[in-house]
Amino acid sequence: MTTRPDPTPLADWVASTREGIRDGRFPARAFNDADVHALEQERLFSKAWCFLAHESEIPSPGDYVTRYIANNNLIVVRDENGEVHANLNMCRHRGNVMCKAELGNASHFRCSYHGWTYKNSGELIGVPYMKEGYEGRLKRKEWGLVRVRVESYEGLLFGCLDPEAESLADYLGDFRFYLDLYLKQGAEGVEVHGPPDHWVAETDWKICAENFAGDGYHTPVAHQWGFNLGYFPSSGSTHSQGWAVHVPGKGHGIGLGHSPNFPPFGGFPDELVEDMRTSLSPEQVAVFEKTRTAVGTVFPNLSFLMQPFSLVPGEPGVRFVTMRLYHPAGPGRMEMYSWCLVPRGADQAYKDEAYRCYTLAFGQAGTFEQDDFENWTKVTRSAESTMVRDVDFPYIMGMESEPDPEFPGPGTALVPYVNDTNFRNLWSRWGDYLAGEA
Amino acid sequence: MTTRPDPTPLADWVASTREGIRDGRFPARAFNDADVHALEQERLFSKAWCFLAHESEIPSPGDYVTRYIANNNLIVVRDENGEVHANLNMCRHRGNVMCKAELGNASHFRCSYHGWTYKNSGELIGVPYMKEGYEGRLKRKEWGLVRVRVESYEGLLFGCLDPEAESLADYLGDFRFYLDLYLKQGAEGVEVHGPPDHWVAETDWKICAENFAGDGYHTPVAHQWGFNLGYFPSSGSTHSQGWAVHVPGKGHGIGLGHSPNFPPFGGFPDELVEDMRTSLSPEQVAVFEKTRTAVGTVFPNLSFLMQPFSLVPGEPGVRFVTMRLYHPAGPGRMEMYSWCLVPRGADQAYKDEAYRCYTLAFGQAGTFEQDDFENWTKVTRSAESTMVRDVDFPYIMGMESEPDPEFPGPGTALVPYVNDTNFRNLWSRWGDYLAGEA
Amino acid sequence: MTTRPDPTPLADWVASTREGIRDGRFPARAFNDADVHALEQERLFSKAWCFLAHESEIPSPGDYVTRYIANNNLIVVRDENGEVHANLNMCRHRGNVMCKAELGNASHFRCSYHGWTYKNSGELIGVPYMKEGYEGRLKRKEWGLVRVRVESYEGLLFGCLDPEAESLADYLGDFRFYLDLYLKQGAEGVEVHGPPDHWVAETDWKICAENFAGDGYHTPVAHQWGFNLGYFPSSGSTHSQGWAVHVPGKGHGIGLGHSPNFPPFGGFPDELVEDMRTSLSPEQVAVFEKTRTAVGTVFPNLSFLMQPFSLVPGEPGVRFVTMRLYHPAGPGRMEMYSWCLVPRGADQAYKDEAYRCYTLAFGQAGTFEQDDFENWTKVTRSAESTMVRDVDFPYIMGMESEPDPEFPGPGTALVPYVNDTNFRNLWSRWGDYLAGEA
Amino acid sequence: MDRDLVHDVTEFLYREALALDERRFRDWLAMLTEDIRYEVPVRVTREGLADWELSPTSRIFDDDAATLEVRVRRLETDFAWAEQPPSRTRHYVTNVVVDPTEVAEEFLASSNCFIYRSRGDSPNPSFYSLARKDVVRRTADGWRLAKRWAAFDQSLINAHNLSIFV
Amino acid sequence: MDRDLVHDVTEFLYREALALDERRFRDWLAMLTEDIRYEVPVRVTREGLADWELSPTSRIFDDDAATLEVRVRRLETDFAWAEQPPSRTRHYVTNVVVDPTEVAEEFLASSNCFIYRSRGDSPNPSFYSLARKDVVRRTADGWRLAKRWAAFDQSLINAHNLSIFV
Amino acid sequence: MDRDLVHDVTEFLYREALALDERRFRDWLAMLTEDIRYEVPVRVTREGLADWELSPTSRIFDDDAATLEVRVRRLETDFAWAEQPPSRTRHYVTNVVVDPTEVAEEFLASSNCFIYRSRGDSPNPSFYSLARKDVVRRTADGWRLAKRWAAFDQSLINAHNLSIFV
Ligand code: FES
Ligand code: FES
Ligand code: FES
Ligand SMILES: [Fe+3]
Ligand SMILES: [Fe+3]
Ligand SMILES: [Fe+3]
Repeated sequence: MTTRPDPTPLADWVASTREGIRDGRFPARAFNDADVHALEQERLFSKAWCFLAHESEIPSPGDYVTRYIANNNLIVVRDENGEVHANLNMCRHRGNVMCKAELGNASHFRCSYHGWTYKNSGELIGVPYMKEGYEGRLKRKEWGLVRVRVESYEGLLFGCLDPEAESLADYLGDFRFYLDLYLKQGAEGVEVHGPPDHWVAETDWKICAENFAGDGYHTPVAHQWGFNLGYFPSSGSTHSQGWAVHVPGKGHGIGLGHSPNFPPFGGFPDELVEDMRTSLSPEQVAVFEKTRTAVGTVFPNLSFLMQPFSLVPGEPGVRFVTMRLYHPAGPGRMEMYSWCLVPRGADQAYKDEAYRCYTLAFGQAGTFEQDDFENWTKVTRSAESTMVRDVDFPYIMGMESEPDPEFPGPGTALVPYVNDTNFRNLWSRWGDYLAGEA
Repeated sequence: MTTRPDPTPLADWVASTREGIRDGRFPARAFNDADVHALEQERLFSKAWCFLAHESEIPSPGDYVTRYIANNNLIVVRDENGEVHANLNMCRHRGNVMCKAELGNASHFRCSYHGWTYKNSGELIGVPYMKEGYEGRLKRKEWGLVRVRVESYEGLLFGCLDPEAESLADYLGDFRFYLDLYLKQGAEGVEVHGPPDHWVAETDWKICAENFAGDGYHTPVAHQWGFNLGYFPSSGSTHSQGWAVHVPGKGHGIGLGHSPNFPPFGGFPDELVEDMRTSLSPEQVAVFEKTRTAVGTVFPNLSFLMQPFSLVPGEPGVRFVTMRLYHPAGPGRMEMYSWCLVPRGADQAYKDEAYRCYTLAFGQAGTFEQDDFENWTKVTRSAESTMVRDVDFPYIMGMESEPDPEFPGPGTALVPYVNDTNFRNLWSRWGDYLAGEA
Repeated sequence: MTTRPDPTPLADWVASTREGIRDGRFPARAFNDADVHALEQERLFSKAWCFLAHESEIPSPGDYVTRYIANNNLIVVRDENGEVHANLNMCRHRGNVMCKAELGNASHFRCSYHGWTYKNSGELIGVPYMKEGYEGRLKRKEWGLVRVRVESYEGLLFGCLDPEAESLADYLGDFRFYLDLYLKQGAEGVEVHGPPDHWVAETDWKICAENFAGDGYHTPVAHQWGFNLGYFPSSGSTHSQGWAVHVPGKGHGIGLGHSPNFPPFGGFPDELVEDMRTSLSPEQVAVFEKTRTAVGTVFPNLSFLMQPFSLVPGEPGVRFVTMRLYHPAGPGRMEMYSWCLVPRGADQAYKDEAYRCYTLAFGQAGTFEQDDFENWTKVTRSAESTMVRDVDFPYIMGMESEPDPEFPGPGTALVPYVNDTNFRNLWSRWGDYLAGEA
Repeated sequence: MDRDLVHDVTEFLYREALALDERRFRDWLAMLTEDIRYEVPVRVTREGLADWELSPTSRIFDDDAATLEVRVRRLETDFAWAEQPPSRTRHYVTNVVVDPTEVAEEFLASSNCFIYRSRGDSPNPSFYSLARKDVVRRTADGWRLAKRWAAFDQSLINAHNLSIFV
Repeated sequence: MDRDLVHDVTEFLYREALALDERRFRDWLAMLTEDIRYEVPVRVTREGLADWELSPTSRIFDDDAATLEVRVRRLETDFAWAEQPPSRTRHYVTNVVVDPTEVAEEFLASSNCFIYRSRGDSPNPSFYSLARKDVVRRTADGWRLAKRWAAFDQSLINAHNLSIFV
Repeated sequence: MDRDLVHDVTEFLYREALALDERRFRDWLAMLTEDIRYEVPVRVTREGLADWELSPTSRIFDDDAATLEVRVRRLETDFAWAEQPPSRTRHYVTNVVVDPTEVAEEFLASSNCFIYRSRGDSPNPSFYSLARKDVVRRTADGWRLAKRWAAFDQSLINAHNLSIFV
């Protein structure tokens, strides 16, 4: 199929790129190239577990959202029995789009072209003129909506186009330990505060994924205005303190930033802290109580950030959590989905303040988000220059560091927080997929 | 030439697609794919007879319209002797566009760059500085506008880029019998009511061509509002009555819809009916007098629709005829030309009412057209999803039906009207061209 | 590297094209084709000397402008020692754009992402967390901005991506003799009147380059309104007088138009004329004093035009000089840079009048420029038609003419001024590059 | 023209546009006279000297009160797929100039109308530009639109359909 | 509504837009009331019959005087990279319609706002269309903006960031 | 400012735009003073702190009555190819704000001007956004334009030519 890019021309490039990653180099070209994009669609996003939605977005039977894997629009729906399905949003008769909304509730979907009707689970149940037209020869059960695998962890729903792929549990592996920081804020866990911000940017998804895999290095400069206005207790000099943790061979990674004399679980409401000390494991408590900023990426393109923030600089503030999906929408182009997760158990006032902090700092108009996307868009622009075809970037931080033996969590933890190690792990996993060896 | 797509990568796909058509399957991918589009430009539109204009658009010497075959802009002009020519709208000196209007009258075309001048027939007659510059060595007759073959049937002007192609008469074959319903409304035939609606849509031309090749199946649902407001005598249940007729091996097809106790030639003005009973053959009368709705496609991308319609639901109304060309303008993109044809012999009041019915129902703001293009655009969107690469649609209606032995017309007629047979014929001809076997 | 177009499919086309040029033919397709564009990026613009800026745009230390070669954004800057550098405008750490302005002054560039800091010369001098992050292992001198070769002639700064390319002096060769007409207006030479007009057009750069290589043929028709309003002393008939001069094997060419009883150096201020008679060589004086219009192209895409012009038709007017760069920005698309050069030595009133003449005649709103771009955009549109793939344009003017033996300048001079010889020379050099034989 | 009258006509056109953009189609019908003429001619690219560029015979819309009622009733059904989900339109009405007509209570209102239209989750909206020459009538119940005449500034229109009002 | 009042509110909105487009952000803050509410809801594509398309809980902007002050102070630093170089914005404010509220000195001002935004040397500007339902208050010092409520006419917004005010 | 004066200046600017969009260039010239200055500066992308972004020396248009007459006479010939076929322009003039100048009968009129331009059968129109700072003069024969100053909100302009007036 010619829309499947012939991998050959890129094979050499992929091989030398994987070699470079081992040596602490990564090619600029990867961040904006039509062939690389096509290969990612083919080899990565059609095989990896891709995030779809949070269960709190579709709590009741019939609730659905429409989301994408690669350029495939999927109906992510909870059926009448409470089971979640992801089906291609395309009628099997002539390909019309079944569901034209991004969010809603429906027991059935009826096609607006010739009227084929499906249960929300995807089963075909209605075909006009079955007798006159099809003389009864059309077998309904062969013509249901095209299904996609769905699995979940702690409310996170993922889909996978590859029937052979490993389970989500194996795919996430030890990174679940760190996801719990975001997802187990108290016994009741978390919920989305509302529908996500959703916007497009001329940015390569990988730049965002890398940045959120623990790029503490950019904060003092990219967000210098925040230090300037007094938003951060840490100064540029103390900023590097903390752990960079990655799960070898999986691609996942997280940065856990510390601050001088930061109170345990600082910024969480007290009652939640009590909860967490019980709902989390002792190892998780040991790691998380010291953590001021936690910024991590689930390979390939789902990220989380938790940090304390205040509406007015200098005040203690509250913890907000943002979850974001970097959906590739072409070479050097993406769609950003950005959610705010709040603790189900917290009172409404805390949730609302956390949300306002999120909107001021992140989301499309967020004062930190703004500068990140400006820089990321500029990186993307540079990466398409013909002169950068043979230019590599340096990824050597932490190459000679030993893991922290004291570290109580799983995976490999390095100090300082300012480190390239998570990124090498991220791109080497990416290289496995592009080489067809994942 | 590299702008000619190398057919090889698609060869297997074309072969399996042709096989599938025989078995009642057609691939979703065909409706939105860059390679398929390129192959259609190369193998189909550069070889088939493509509609250009109706003679009534250029009645007098010097009258011209500019139209396209593939992405070639052509001047379709009537010369001083009344002969119609189609010439590439490009100066042979340095390639400037000669004629920048879509419609007009000119005896000569003078280039705005260096002043080469051509007769409206395309002959080069004026070259500045022939002596000083060319020292008389430029041979005018070698540098006329590039010509395209033109042939016509009953006022329909077609062009063909292939000098070897069969004649238009052979190309249309028995379908001329059915075209007469639209073109021979009375002894004087038909004329365009005015210039066509012209708009762009992110729609694949084939979806429209198939729909107008007799997709009675979509009407009760796609145009359900019309039934809802009382626009149709037939109910959903009786709607399937009528014939689906195709010309085997040619690709052309038409749907002839009937309605319970529908008066012979209902909706035509009486004087026209008299005319038609004489101007049409007995077989044509036998077929057409029962026909309420006639919707057909001349392979590949010219369609016609005739039906009675009223400005206010429930009234008897009049017959209007729309002729439409689906001009491919890129993968999954087209330009729509939509004309209203009126009987030359009818009085102005009838023509004007027929035209107002056309604008209310069809044309860019037409209430039926609106929903068709919404559905078609959505089908096109679905077809580019990576997941549909190996997804086929069912085309099995009528696969086991016997032709109606009673049917008085040429070609193969099946009942019911709701049928896929015309579509299989349409796409198998399309397959012949893509395989280079037309 | 797959972003490097495989030359093979075009190899035959390039070969036959070069042969055609020798025989006085050039293919329409060259003026708008994705593959040809890709090959030009690869074989031509990555090897030829490309114009960057005029020295008067960056007179002082730290002054910079950002310009492009191919799609590479370059910082063209004068360092603290007065030396001019051209560096890729990309941070070596992660590829951020360093300098976001088109014009300015800076001693250093600090990256807005992680804070790497470079001297304006491109040297890396500041790396945050060098100790904590890089453990001192990053070698600054290996990570400076990517450099591009820069050489200049009489204030014209050129850049070249090819380290092996010949010197600029050799590249320009004898064409320097003719550049002096534009650049040595008086002992002090010329300066830009201000920043250039800068706009995009759906036009192939080659059409402009050819036109300015001496297309006297288009003037009477393309700019007929000017004759109509009495802007030109020459009539259409006398217009062809003058020389067409090219530098064989280099691609450069110029048209030197004469007018009946035109005063020597007519239109120049008297004091400048005195200057020029001394600052120019006797041969240059002999050639230039008769020249009314001088329009030339430095291969591949830098052009100059000098002519007398008046704000109101019929008045003597003054000489203005425009310099323009046709920057390819995709197949059939370009960015136009248009400067007005004025004699440094002239008084401000003369400079200002010359500039106003420039704006009325050329520049984006110029009354002559307007029509040129209209025609050029239309040529570009025609060139992408599938039917023109095998269509050649005639380039036979002057093919059998002998060079003018009396001509005092270097290169090959033909009469009349209306001639295709310069164009054949231009495209044969272009063919050398596309064949990899430059 | 009297400044108050210009002000009132302008406000009327703004409120009419608001009714359309808020999809209050019944309110909108109520702003029209019973003898409303609603016309949008087809444009054809012609040379500068041509006698017409707007077709004297072809229309995109050629409506009266009865057919506009049909269009609105259609939109009120659940089956107007072209507007499922609804288009998000914004009618930017500018350059309102008012002139008298031969009829005492009727005035010619010229305006520019830029329409922004976005659908579903597409990040690429459509833009339409129209010149409008309307006739507004002063009635006992206030201002009414007696004629809408609007011409697209395009001959090849970039809209897959026109399921909206201009 | 009183014509002079409509005129004055309209002029106020124009001068407010001018302050933004000329980047006089301090002047702009001075045009707001101390209890300003500045809200831009998140839009989600829903079916025609859905109870909401503008999210009741999600906001792109959810600001008050204190947070707007933070945004402006940020822009006043040399480190607001998102606006280096500054966006060139042009707020096309049209269709201003004024209606009374329950509060005597406060009025509801509905308007359309089309924003043109160009950055750096890109020839491709961004266009945003918003419906605005503002509340303006007449004070002793003149008109002030008491509430800005603006909704994008898009659910998937074509802006890499929103470092501007709407 | 006096509301009637603002109204009259606004109407004048609308009628001026209408003359341009209806290609009544002679009418348009008659709306200009004899000492008209018609200027469009070249914009260059600069950093936020730069002293200028609009070039002090470079102009796209730098016209007076005599050169504008030349431009119009050119358009009146049959050889102005750039406008064959004519551009379809629509000048959306919004946000008109009027302020006094030192000269009694002259007023500064600031406005936003969004220009829609479509040519031939292309479905892709061009859009230009300009800030205008005009000077209008009250004369015995009515309002006249004494100065047009307009700046494109782009440094790299997406127009193959500017054969239109802004
Ligand atoms: S496309 Fe859905 S029923 Fe035909
Ligand atoms: S391009 Fe037509 S005469 Fe030269
Ligand atoms: S990208 Fe420039 S410092 Fe990191
Ligand atoms: Fe950041
Ligand atoms: Fe239909
Ligand atoms: Fe020219």
